[in-house]
Amino acid sequence: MPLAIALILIVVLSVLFQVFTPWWSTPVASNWGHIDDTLVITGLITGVVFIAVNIFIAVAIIRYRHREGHKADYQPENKKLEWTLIGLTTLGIVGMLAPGLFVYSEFVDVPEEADHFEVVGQQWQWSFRFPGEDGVLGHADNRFITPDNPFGLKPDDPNGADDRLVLSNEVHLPLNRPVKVLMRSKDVLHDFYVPQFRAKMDLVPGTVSYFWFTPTRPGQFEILCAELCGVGHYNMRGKVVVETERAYREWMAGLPTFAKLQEGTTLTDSSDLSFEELVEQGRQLSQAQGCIGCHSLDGSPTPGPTWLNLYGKQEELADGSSVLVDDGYLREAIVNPNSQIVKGFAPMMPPYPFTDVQLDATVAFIKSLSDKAPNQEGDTQ
Amino acid sequence: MAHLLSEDSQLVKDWASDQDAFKGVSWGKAMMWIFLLSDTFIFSSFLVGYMTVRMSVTEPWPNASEVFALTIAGHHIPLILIAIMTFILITSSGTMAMAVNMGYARKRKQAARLMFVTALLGASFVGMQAFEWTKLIEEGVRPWGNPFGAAQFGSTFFMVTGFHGLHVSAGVIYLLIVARKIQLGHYEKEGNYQIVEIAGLYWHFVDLVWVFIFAFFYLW
Amino acid sequence: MNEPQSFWTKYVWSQDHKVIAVQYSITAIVAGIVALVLSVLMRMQLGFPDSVPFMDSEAYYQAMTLHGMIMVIYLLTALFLGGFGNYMIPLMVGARDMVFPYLNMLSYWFYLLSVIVLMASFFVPGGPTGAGWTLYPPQAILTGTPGTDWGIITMLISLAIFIVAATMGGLNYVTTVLQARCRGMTLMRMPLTVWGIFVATIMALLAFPALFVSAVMMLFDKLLGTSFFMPAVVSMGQALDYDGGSPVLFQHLFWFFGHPEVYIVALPAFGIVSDLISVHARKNIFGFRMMVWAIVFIGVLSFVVWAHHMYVSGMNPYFGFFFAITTLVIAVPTAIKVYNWVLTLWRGDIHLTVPMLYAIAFISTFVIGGLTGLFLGNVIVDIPLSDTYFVVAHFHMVMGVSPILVIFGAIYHWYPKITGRMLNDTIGKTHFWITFIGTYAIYFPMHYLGILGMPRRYYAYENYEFIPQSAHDLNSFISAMAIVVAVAQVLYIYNLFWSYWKGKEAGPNPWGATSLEWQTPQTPPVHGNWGEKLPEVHRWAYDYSVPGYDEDFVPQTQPQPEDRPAGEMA
Amino acid sequence: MSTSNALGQESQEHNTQEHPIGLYLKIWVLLFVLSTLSYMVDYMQLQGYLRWTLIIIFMLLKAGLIVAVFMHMMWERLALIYAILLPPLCLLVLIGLMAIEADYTILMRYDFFGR
Ligand code: HEA
Ligand code: HEA
Ligand code: HEC
Ligand code: CUA
Ligand SMILES: [Cu+2]
Repeated sequence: MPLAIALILIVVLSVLFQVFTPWWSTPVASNWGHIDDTLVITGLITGVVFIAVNIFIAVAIIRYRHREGHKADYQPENKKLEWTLIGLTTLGIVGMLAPGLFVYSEFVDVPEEADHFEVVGQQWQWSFRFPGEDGVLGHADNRFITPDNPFGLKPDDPNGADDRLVLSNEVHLPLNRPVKVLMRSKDVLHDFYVPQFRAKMDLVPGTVSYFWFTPTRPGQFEILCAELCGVGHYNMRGKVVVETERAYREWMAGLPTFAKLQEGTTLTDSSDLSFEELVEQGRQLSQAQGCIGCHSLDGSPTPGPTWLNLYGKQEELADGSSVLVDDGYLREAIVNPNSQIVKGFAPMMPPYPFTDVQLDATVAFIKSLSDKAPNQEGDTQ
Repeated sequence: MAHLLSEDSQLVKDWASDQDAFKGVSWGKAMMWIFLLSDTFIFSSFLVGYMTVRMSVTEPWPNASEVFALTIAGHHIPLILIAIMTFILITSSGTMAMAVNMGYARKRKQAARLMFVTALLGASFVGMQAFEWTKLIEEGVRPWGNPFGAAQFGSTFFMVTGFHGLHVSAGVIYLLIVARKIQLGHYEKEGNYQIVEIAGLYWHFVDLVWVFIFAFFYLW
Repeated sequence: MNEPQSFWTKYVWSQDHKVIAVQYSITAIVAGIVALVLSVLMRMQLGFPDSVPFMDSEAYYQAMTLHGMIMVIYLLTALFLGGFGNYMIPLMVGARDMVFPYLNMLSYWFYLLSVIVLMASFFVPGGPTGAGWTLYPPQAILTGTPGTDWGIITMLISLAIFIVAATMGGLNYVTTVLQARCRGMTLMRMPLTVWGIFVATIMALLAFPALFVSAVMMLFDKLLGTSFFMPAVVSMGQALDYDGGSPVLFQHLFWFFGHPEVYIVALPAFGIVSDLISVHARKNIFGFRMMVWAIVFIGVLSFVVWAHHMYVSGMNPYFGFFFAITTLVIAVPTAIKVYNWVLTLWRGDIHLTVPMLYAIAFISTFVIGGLTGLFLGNVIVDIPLSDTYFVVAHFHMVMGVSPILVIFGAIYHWYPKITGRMLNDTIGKTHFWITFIGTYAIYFPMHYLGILGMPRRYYAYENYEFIPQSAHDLNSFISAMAIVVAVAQVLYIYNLFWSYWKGKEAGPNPWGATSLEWQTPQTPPVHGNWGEKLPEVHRWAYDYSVPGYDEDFVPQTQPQPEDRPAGEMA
Repeated sequence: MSTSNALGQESQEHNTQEHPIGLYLKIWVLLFVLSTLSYMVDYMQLQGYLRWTLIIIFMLLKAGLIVAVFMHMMWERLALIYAILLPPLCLLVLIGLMAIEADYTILMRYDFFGR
C-alpha cells in the first residue's frame, strides 16, 4: 500500500517538476528550433506512457494486494490484448521517429548557399579558420603542423594562402547566414558544442566532421567541449559572437591571412626593440598563440593563473614549495609547463617550443601587466 | 522454408524437446562448436579492423604478391611460400579428417598416428610462418612501418597472422596431448573416441580461418 | 559421488557450481563497493567542489573511469552471469552441475585475477586510466589524460583476462542449458531467469570478441607504435609517429560490444524479475511465450544498433537513419516485457514481500530509464542531449538503478535457498525505501541538468554563464542524496551477515515457488544437487493459483493429473 | 574434464560420424585444386572485379567444403546447423557498414587533407 502511494506520488511530483522546472533548455539561438519540437513530442509521448504504467501498477497494487482467502486468476495469455498493445506501441514509436527523421534529414543536408569555416581543436583550446576571398579552404593536415604553421596548412596549396586564421578561442559569425562548420582536431577527440545552437559534433583527428546551422540571435555564446579529452576537458572554453554582417566583416578584415602570418612570424632581434615594442610583440603573440584563452589579463578566473600581477609574485606550487616569479621561471613555465605545477591548477598547459625572441616578447608582455615588475628599462636578460 | 518451421520438422522438434537441443551431440562437442562460434567473432573483428584500416589509409597498400615473393633457383615466384603453407595446412586437415574416421572405426593406433602427422604438419606451418616473419623483419617490415607503403600493412600482418599462428600452435599442443592419450589407451574403457572429433573440429577451424586470411590478406 | 572434504577443496578450490557462484558474487560485490565509494567521491566534488582534498581533475577522471568500468563489467556482468548464472542454471534446469566443472572453476579464478589486475592499477605509476570507461583513443594513450603509462595497460590486460573468464564460464552456461536439462525440461518450460541469463550469455560470447580485439589493437598502438586507431597527431606540441589510423574504428568496435553489453546486464534482470513478480503475485507470468521471444529478439536486435552511441562521433552521418530505426524498434519487444510484467500483477494476489517491493520498483525505474533511451535513440533528439547529464541520468536509471534493484530483490528471494535462513524484513524494508526513493531523487532531476546543457565528464562547472546558480544547488542536492543512498547500502550488507547466523530458519520453500531449485532434497542443496535421482519435470514453471488445486502453487515436478492435457503451455 | 562423466551425463546415445574414406579423399583433392586455382589468380596477375570475384568464389567454396565435410556439418541435425550458421549473419551488417564507413573516411581525407 505505501508502495502504491509512493508510485502515485512519484507521478504527481514528476509532472509538477516538469511543469515548474527552472532547469530547461537555454533559449534557442539557431534555426534548430525544430530539434526542440522533436524533443517535446518525444517528451509528451513518453510522458503519457510513464504516467500510465506507474498508475496502472499503483491501481493493481491497491486492488489486488493480498487478502485472506483471495486467489489470483489463472490466465496464461491473451493474444488479442498483446497484439493490440504491440500495435499501440508501434504507433507511439512511429509518432516520435517520423518527425525525428524528418528533421534529421534537414540536419545532414547542408544548403547550397551555406558559408563554411573550420574549427580546429587541440588540448584544450579552440582555433578557427575562414576561407579567404576565394571562398575555398586550403588543404590542411596535422602532418604539416610546425610552430610557424599551427594549423598545418599545406604549404604549396594556393587555396590556403588567403585563408584567415583565428588563433584565439573567440570566433565571430554573421547573423542569419547559414554556415557549415567543418571540424578537425590536432590531437584527441573534442566536441564543438554551443548549448544555444543545439547542434554538436565531435572533432576527430585524422578526418573532418561537419554540421550546419544558421545563427538567429545576436549575442555572445559559450563554446564547450563535450567529448572527454583529458584533464582539461571541463575547461576547454571558447566564445562565439553572433553579430551583424558589417561588424563581422570588420572583424574578419582584422584577421591575419596565412600568407601574412608566415611572413610575420620572424620577430626582429629583441635587442633592437624598445620595451614598449617588445610588449606589443608579446601581446600579439599571446593572442595569436591562444595563451589568453587560458590566462586572463584582468584577474578574472580562467583555466590557467591570471597574468595580472604575476611577475614578481611569490607563486605557490602544487608540491607545497613556493617560488619567485622571475624571467627564468616564466621562460621555463612556457617551454616546459609541467615541470612545475601551480597550486590549484591542473597540469593542462601544452608546452610551447618558443624561440628566444618569442620568449623575450612574451615575458615582457607579462611583466607589463604587473606593478611589482622592476622599472621598465627593457632588461630582458 | 515453410516446412522447416512446421510443428513436426526435425528442427522444431529438436528445439522443443527436453534434455538436449542438439540430439546425440556430446557436451564436449557442443561446447567446442559454441567456442568456435565465439572465435569466429574474434577473427571477424580482426578482419573487419584490417579491412577498415586498409580502405581508409591514404598511403598506397603494398603489393602482397611482391612482398611475399621468393626467389627460388633463380626464379622469382610470387606468393610461393604462402601457397606452400596453404597446401600444408590443407594436407593437415586431410590427415586430421582421416584420424577422426579412424577414431570412430576404433582403429586406435592409426588414429593416434594420423594425429601425430597432423601435429607435425601444423608445426611445420608454424615454422614456415616464423621464417616468413624473419624474412619480412629483415626487409624492414615492422608493426609501426615498412619500406613498401602504408604502415598498417605491417601492423595487420603481424597481428592477424600472429593470432592465427597462436591458434595453430595451441592446436599442435592440443593434438599432441590427445594423440598421446589415445596411444596410451585412455579412451579405450569408455570406447568413445569423440575426443578426436572435437580436436578435429578445432583443427579444421584453424584451417578455415586460414582460407579467409589467404584470400583477404595475401590475394586481395 | 565422493564429497570433497577439507575446507580448501570445499570452499576454495571447489568445482561445485554453487560455491563458485558464491565466490563470484562476493568478489563482484566487493568490487562494486569500491565503485560505490568512487561514485561518492565524484559526487562530493560535483556537489561541493574542492571538498575532497586529493580530488583534482586527474583523480576525478580516474575515479569516473574506474567507477563506470567496475560497475558495468566487474560488478553487473560478473554478478549476473558468474553469480546468478552459476547458481541458478543447473538448479533450475535440473542438472547436477555445470557440464565442465573444472573449466567453471578456472573461470572464477581468471575473473579474480582480472579484478586483482584492475585493482593493481590504482597503485601503478601514474595511477589508473582516466579515459572514461569507453577508453576512446587517441586520448586513452596520449599525454594529457591520466594513467596513460601503466593505467591503460593494466586496464586493457584486465579486460582481456575478464573476457577469457567470461568465455570459459559462458561456454559452460550455454552448453548446460542446451544439453544437460533433466527429463521433461523443454526450453519452453525453463523459468525466465534461465532464459534471460542464457540469452545474455550467448550475447556475451558473441560481443566480447569485439572488445577483446579492440583491446589488443589498442595495446599494440600503445606498446608497439602501430596506428590502428591513431592518425597523425600533434600532441602537446609534439608531432608523433602515428599515421593513418581511424579513431572512429575503435568506437565502432567498442560499441559493437558495448551495446550488447548493456543488454547483457539487462536481460538477466528481466528474467529474474519476471520470476520474482510471478512468485510473489501468486500468478503465472502473463504471456510467457511472448516474453521468451521478446528476450530472443532483444538479443538479436542489439547487435545492429551499436552506432546510436555515435550519432555525434563524426561517423558517416547517414548511418543515423539506419540506427535510429533499429534502435527504436527495440522498444517494441521491451515494451512487451513491461506490459506483461504489469499485466501479471493485474488480478494477482500480490504479496508485498521485500523481493516484490524491489521487483515493482524495478519496473518503475526501468520504464523511466527506457523511455529516456527513446529520446537518445531518436537521432535528432540525441544531438543536443548526447554527452550531457541527460545521458548519465538515462543509463543510471536503466542500468545503475533498475538491475541493481533486481539484484537486491533476487538475493533476498534466494538467500533462504543459499543459506537456509531468511533475511531480516525490517532491515530489508528500510533499505528498500531509502534506495528506491533516494535514487529517484538523484536521477530524476539529473535529466533536467542535461536538457539545460550541462556536459557530462566535467570535473567542475565554474564560471559558465548558461548554468544558473540554481543548477549548482540542484547538483549539491543530488550529491547529498547520493551520499545518503550510498551509506544506506551498509544496511543491506549488514543484513547479509546478520541473517547468516541470526536469521529465521527458512525451510525448503518459504515463498511457495514452483521452479526446480526449491524442490531440492536438501536446503541448502548439497554437491550434486539432487541426491540419488534427477528430478523429472511435468509442467512449466508458472503454475500458480491453478484452478482445482488446494495449494496456490504446483511444483514443476508434480505430474499432470490424468484428465488434464499436458499443461496449458507445452 | 573427465569429471563431467562422473557427475552423470545420463543416457547419451552418440551419433557416430563414420563416413567412407573415399569421400574425404575426394574433398581433400578438391581443396587442393581450389587452392591452386586461387593461387593462379595471383600468378596470372588478374586484376579488378574478375580477381575479387574469383577470390571470393574459391574462398567460399573451400570454406564450405571444410565446414560441411571435414567438420561434419552436413551430417549434423538442423538444430545445430542453424545455431552455428545464423549468428554470424550479424557480422555481415558490421562488415557492410564498416566498408561504407571506411569509404567515407578516405573521401573526407582526400577532400580536406589533399592527396
Ligand atoms: C541496462 C542498460 C541499458 C539499457 C537496457 C538501455 C536501453 C536503451 N538505451 Fe541506453 N545506455 C546505457 C545503458 C542501457 N540502455 C548506457 C550505459 C549508456 C551510456 C554509455 C556511455 O556513453 O557511457 C546508454 C546510452 C544510450 C544512448 C547513447 C546516448 C549518447 O551517448 O548520446 C542511446 C541512444 O540511442 C541509448 C538508447 C537506449 C534505448 C533506445 C534503449 C531501449 O532499449 C529502451 C527500451 C525500453 C523502453 C522504451 C521502456 C519500456 C517501454 C514501454 C513501457 C512502452 C513504450 C511505449 C511507447 C513509447 C509508445 N542509450
Ligand atoms: C551499474 C552501473 C552503475 C551504478 C550502480 C552506478 C552508481 C552510481 N553512479 Fe555511476 N556511472 C556508471 C555506472 C553506474 N553508476 C557509468 C557506466 C558511468 C560512466 C562513466 C564514464 O563516463 O566513463 C557512470 C558515471 C557516473 C557519473 C557521471 C560522471 C561524469 O560524467 O562526470 C556520476 C555523477 O554523478 C555517477 C554517480 C553515481 C552514483 C551517485 C551512484 C550510486 O552511488 C547510486 C546509488 C547507489 C546504489 C543504487 C546502490 C548500488 C549498489 C552497489 C553498487 C553494490 C552493492 C551490492 C550489493 C550490496 C549486493 N556515475
Ligand atoms: C589550455 C590552457 C592553457 C594555455 C593555452 C596556455 N596556458 Fe599557461 N598555464 C595553464 C595552466 C593550467 C597553468 C597552471 C599550471 C601549470 O603551472 O602548468 C599555466 C601556467 C602558466 C604560467 C605560470 C603561471 C604562474 O602562475 O606561475 C605561465 C608563465 C604560462 N602559463 C604562460 C603561458 C603562455 C605564454 C601561453 C601561450 C603561449 C600559455 N601559458 C598558454 C594553461 C594554459
Ligand atoms: Cu576538448 Cu573535451
Ligand atoms: Cu546502446
